[in-house]
Amino acid sequence: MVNGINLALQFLDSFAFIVLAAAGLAIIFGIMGVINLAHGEFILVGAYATTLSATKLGLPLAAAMLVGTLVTAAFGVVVERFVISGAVPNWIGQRTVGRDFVEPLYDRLADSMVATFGLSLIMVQGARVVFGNSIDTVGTPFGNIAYGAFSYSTYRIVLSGVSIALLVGVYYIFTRTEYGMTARATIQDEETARALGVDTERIYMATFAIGSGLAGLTGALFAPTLSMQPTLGDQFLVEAFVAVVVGGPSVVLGTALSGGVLGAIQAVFTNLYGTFFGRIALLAAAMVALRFLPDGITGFIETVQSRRQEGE
Amino acid sequence: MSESETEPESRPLGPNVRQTAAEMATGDRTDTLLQTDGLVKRFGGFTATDDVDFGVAEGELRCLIGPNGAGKSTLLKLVTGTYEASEGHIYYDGHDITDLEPHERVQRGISMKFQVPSVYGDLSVRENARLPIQRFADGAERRERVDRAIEAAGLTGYEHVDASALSHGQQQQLEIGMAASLEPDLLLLDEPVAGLDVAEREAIAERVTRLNEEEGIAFVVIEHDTDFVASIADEVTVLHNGEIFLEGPIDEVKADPAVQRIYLGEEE
Amino acid sequence: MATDAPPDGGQSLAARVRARFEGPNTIGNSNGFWVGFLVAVAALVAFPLVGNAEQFSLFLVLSLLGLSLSVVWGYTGVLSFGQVVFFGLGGYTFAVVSINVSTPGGITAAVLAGVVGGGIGAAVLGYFMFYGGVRDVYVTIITLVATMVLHTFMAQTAGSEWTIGEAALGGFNGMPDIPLLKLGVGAASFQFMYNAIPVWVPGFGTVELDPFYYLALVLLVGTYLGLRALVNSDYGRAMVAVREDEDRTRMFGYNVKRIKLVVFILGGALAGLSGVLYAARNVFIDPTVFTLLFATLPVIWVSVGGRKSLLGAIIATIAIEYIRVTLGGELALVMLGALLLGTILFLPNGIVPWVHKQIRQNRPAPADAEGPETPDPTEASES
Amino acid sequence: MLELDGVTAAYDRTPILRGVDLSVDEGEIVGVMGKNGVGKTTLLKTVMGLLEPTEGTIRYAGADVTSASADERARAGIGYIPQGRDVFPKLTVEQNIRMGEKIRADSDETLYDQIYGYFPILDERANQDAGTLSGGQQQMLAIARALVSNPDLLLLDEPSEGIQPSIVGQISEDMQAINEDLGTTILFVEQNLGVIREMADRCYAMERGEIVDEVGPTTLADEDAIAEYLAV
Amino acid sequence: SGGQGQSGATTDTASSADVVKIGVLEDQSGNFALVGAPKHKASMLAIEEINANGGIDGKQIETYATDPQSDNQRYQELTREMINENDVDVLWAGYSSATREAIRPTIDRNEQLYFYTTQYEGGVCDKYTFAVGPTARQQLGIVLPYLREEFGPKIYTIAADYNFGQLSADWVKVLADENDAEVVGEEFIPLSESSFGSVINNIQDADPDFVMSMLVGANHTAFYKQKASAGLDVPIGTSTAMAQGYEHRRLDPPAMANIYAGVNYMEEVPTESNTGDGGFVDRYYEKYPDAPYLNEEAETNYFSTYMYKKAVEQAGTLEQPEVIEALESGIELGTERAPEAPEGETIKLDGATHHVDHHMWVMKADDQHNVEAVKNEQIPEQFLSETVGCNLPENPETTQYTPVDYFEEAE
Ligand SMILES: Nc1ncnc2c1ncn2[C@@H]1O[C@H](COP(=O)(O)OP(=O)(O)OP(=O)(O)O)[C@@H](O)[C@H]1O
Ligand SMILES: Nc1ncnc2c1ncn2[C@@H]1O[C@H](COP(=O)(O)OP(=O)(O)OP(=O)(O)O)[C@@H](O)[C@H]1O
Ligand SMILES: NC(N)=O
Ligand SMILES: [Mg+2]
Ligand SMILES: [Mg+2]
Repeated sequence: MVNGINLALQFLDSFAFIVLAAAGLAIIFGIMGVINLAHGEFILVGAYATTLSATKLGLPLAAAMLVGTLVTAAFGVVVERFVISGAVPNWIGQRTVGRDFVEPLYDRLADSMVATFGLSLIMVQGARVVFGNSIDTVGTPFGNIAYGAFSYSTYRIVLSGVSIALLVGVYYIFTRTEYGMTARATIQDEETARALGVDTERIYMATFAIGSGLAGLTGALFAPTLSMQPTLGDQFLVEAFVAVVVGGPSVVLGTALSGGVLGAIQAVFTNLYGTFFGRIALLAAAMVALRFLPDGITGFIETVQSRRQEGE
Repeated sequence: MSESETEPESRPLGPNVRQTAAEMATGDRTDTLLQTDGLVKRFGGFTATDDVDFGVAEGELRCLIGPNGAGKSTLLKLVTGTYEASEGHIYYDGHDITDLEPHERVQRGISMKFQVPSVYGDLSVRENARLPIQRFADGAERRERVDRAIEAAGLTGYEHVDASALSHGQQQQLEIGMAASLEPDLLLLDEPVAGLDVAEREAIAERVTRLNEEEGIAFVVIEHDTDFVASIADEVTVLHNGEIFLEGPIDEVKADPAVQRIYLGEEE
Repeated sequence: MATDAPPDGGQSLAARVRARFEGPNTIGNSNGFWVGFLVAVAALVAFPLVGNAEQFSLFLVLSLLGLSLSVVWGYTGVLSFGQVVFFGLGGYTFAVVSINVSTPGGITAAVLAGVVGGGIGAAVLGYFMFYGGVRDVYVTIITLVATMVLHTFMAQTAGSEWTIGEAALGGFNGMPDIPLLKLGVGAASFQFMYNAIPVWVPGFGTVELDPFYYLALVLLVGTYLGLRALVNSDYGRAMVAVREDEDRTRMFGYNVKRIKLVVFILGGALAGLSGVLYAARNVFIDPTVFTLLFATLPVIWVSVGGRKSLLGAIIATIAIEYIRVTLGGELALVMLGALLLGTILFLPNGIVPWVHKQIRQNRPAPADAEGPETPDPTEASES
Repeated sequence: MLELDGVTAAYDRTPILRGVDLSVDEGEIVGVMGKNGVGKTTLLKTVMGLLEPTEGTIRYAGADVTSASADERARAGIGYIPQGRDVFPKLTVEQNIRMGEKIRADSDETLYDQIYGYFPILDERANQDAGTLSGGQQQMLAIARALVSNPDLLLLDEPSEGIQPSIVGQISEDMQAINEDLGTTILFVEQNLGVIREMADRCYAMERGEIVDEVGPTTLADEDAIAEYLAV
Repeated sequence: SGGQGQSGATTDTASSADVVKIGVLEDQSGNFALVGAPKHKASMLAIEEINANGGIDGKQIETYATDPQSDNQRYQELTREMINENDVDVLWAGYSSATREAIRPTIDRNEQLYFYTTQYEGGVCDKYTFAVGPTARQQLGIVLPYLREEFGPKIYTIAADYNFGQLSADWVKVLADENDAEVVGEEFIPLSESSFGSVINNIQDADPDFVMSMLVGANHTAFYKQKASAGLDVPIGTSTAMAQGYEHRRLDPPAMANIYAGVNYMEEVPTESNTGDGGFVDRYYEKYPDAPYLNEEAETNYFSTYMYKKAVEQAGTLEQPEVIEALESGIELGTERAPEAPEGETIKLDGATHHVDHHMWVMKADDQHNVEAVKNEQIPEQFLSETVGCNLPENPETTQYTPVDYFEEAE
């Protein structure tokens, strides 16, 4: 039986999950052209750092989440310096044999995929070796709200609010701030950006840190609702890529829209036919969307806008 | 964009309209090779070409000039099928080709060199040159044609060099050579000499003239270098604000005060 | 294939045949390469005398999957995450048909059905994508999602309603009752699985040789040579042109969509063949073949070996899978990860192209006379 | 203002510049001419810091900048207009221009009016993605973007390429005006004879990675002599 | 199979008769590491104890153990290696049923003695496989009747959407029928799902007296946290939670409050041989002080190693056909022979079906996650023995049977 409130909450739940899964990836893949197969493991870092600071250091949950986000951002900087931009190996190379060892992975989709796949193997097994097969979890805050025969976790409603706020924030940063414009310019044409006085190294580092930090925040936010195991990142990966790509060229807006569309489809099908059909419908919808909107949702919107203008 | 006030409201069928749509539709052949009929291309709210009737006769060499942003490249891309027309029709060799795929248009004899050179950088000059030819020639004939194409582009000795290592001018030459080696009936060149030095410009002018005169290939050439235009073409079409502004012999067009004002500059 | 007549009638047949397999699209066009190639094939033939051929046959089978991605991605520029879809379709089709008709003739037909199944799967998905104008990373994601759909779907086919004839799809637990691979018809058939043949080999005495290993080896070498011929043919050059620049290739009159579709179907059929052999070898197939990990592996093999190198795909598949199967200990996955990371960072074009470059750079000048640069062997096959 | 001493530069291992000596005084407009592929663009890239010299020194405004990065040089006042319209295709026209403005804190509004005065089309198309501009419009945008940073030394790589004749003439006038009004020093590469003659105070001729000649004002006045150099 | 070393893997013991070669393939990394690692450890504990006490029939055990990394392809290759290269006399391998099915063709083809020790859906009637973990019918068979008594007849089933979950759900229906209860709703959840908002709503909507949960894996663990934070407090019976993945230790209370697990064993099972001084738990943590938990499957690995020892000693040979025959004669372990059967009382291997008559428990977690036993009894394997009529000594087959073919309710 379909109940309106259930459906709405289910939609918010799916929407938040998709958007939060995709947020960090939208930056790292959508803006920097790096297919980060270790995206799930960045989320893992955030989730573990949050959980451990709450359970071991006794930090309040909000503070622990902040720690989780920052730790992941810092980790992202390290990955960026050592692997993605190759700055550290190249620094060593310049000083030892007088040449660069590696080429940056920016905009090299497949190569970045292999490198980050390797990284993800290292991170998952590394987490296992260091922390064991699981760590103790923190409880979910805020209790629940009840309506009629039903009740719902308040925290999951809060999550959807956070996901919307996050989208707005990221959208603002990348389209309205000077940093955002510079970052986009740097990715489009690094050489010219440098000739215009942009310290592109710093931009890359900052952008990767933001993307990683967002993945960390996702981990932090979901830590209270999931079980803490080294493979926990896996569950986010497919939704993340699908959402970002279905979104199309304007990554942030696109992620919001695909989160909305795919979330709605999943919610309706889950409510009507159960979880299995919800999931299949989500995947099928993604394929159809990509086929009929070859430039993603935002590409489609641009086309519609120009058609409308033509009509005027 | 503001409309030019000197623009005649209704244009009589100019010399460039080779054939009416009706003639085209009934397949009555004249010597007209290409004819566009009321071609419109809009990008969003912006109209890049506006109701253009542009024609080229068999074996003709016509240059297309006009201010930056006039719609020249857009017009040629509509002809090749790179862009879909918003309105209007394109007739080629007596057939409506408006809805054909780009490769089908090429197979019918239209070939184009784009404004930005884009040879296959990772392939050698010879592999580049072979690609268009292998579609229709085999064995000894193919070898011979490839050799000739390379020689005509002045690239003998560079056969095994990666195309990305060629100079700008050499890449332009290679591109023209590849487009010409399809033995098209109509060859479209978008700014073939931009960025080339004087010697290379002359070489290309000579090449275009020879292909036109000896092989009977019809050309549409976009170029801002009016000296170059004068050296190859008799007839030019001036495009302005997406519309045909003027057509005629190069000397007359150059002397036209309106063209001087919008395009050439007063002092020329 | 190049249909042109040989450039000069004086050339020997051998040279003409060889010319079909050579060209700028493959690494290794020198005499030295072919000698090395024959030595390598001979070594693989002799390998069961000294090594674990039963295990090695897995790597040979998976190499076909690697090759399928190499043509589709390395040579045509279509980065497919869905080769395992066709691999799995091949394996499942083989399983379903062979369980239903488990006579040698039926099993032989099942092999063909598996290959065709992979090809049809690719035809459907490829038509859906390429003729719909889907390009670049969108293709990658659609194929990835197709993999996930199949995984989610196949995992829940445990019930008896998911039975095709005699064959239960078996859900997550897979299909265990696949008959042993017998090819031929009736009495004129031969069993390739669990049918070690005693052979007397000088110096080794009587040894039991695994026919499946040799079947896989023959198919792999044949496929490799066939693909070499393909990529060095006119069609192969058109494929490479599509990879380098789709729009431009259209402007030379090539039907780019069709080229992509044809290659995609070929890749699907090859992946299907690989899947058939995989299912036949393990006498088992399950939805693990549709997992994200399994879908990622072909991309890893081909990247590490060298995207534009068929040989690279084979070598890297064998090497990485060998490491994956044999590396043990707590840090095995860490080491594998570090290896992949290091390889792609330091040898971004892949191992085989790197080795090729080293050999070319270090070879003394005179030896180059036989080398790939001078007289370009493609001349001989002009193509 | 700018001094190159024995500068050698290479892509990978192939040397393109072989011991270039060149100097530009403050307030000068200096041209570089030569056939395709002799290394003119490479020279400008090396001055800008996009390519590190393997030998030789580059001095700018009295300081050795040989190993300074491009962004440092940009902030020190070198502006660059690359050949082949390297605009940011997915940024709007306005954002492209603002990228130029970022370099220096002291850019002022009047500069904008002046620049839009030169290229009114850019004002009209402020919100269009730069990648969808016509070839010539992109070239104008690249010029405008360099100008807003009000550089002390402006490097121009074939500014007239693909520009309609009337604007070509206008560009040389504008450059001279900028040179006079703002004291901007200019080093430019050109194929267009008219532009060279009109703009340059003096000119270097390049061949195969080397400066082979320096042409003074008198020779510049002689059309045939210049044609000779360009067609060497 | 290949040319090397496989000749007579099942009979060739002459050269190695002075040692017993045991192969152990249990996951220590990958998806199943959490539940597989205790299995590996328990096997090692049993082997160490046996060796310390003079080995099997005087022969020391030589152990071959590799980490299959939860990867079925690795499992297949390692199984071949165990059989063909290492020539093991007996093999323990695999957590999931999918893994068991992936290697079973190789096991059967090589006539390899094989112990599968995970609790599973049941129905495997295989001459070479000893599925000694409890079956779904045994686990559900203790907990479902208990909950029916305590809370009422309306059941809502949630289960992982794969073989184990679907078959377990079928068993819920069969047992509901036998116990005068009714399944009012049923939902299957893909293994990749970790959001349970709608599942929770659906349960609330159906308003059952209790829920039967056969959720599996790390993603599904999130259900317990989410139902707690949503305020869903209906009693939940389960065959999968707590005993395998010790959720009551890992999750913050009260996620597991009011959950009843039907199990043959968990660390908290209050038998003398288990929690008593020097019992199983003590010995385990003495060897592995940092181990997080001693789970259900670990105990099965442990006692089945002793069962194997007993069978070899009874057969007087390592020859696998003879050892299988000895096992089929009905090996028994019991409390009187502690430490071998920590789950309690006598447990007996049923020779006809290669399954075990387990001592089953209902273990309840409270809102502090303290676990107490609320019910226990001996439950035999019933499906193969009573319904199907599997009799392996007489009819050596290699089939897996499913309840749908025998019970109308399961359809
Ligand atoms: N994709 C597009 N979206 C929006 N506007 C476009 C697009 N492509 C072209 N335009 C606009 O259409 C007009 C015509 O462009 P076109 O490239 O045809 O000019 P052109 O005559 O070739 O100019 P040039 O001489 O500078 O190359 C320009 O104003 C350009 O900004
Ligand atoms: N990125 C690069 N890698 C390798 N070689 C290059 C690269 N860029 C240019 N070259 C080579 O360096 C040489 C000089 O190139 P450059 O672009 O400086 O010439 P140019 O004088 O500016 O020519 P043009 O007038 O055609 O612009 C050419 O032979 C060119 O092939
Ligand atoms: N046996 C199981 N849980 O798959
Ligand atoms: Mg143009
Ligand atoms: Mg240049």
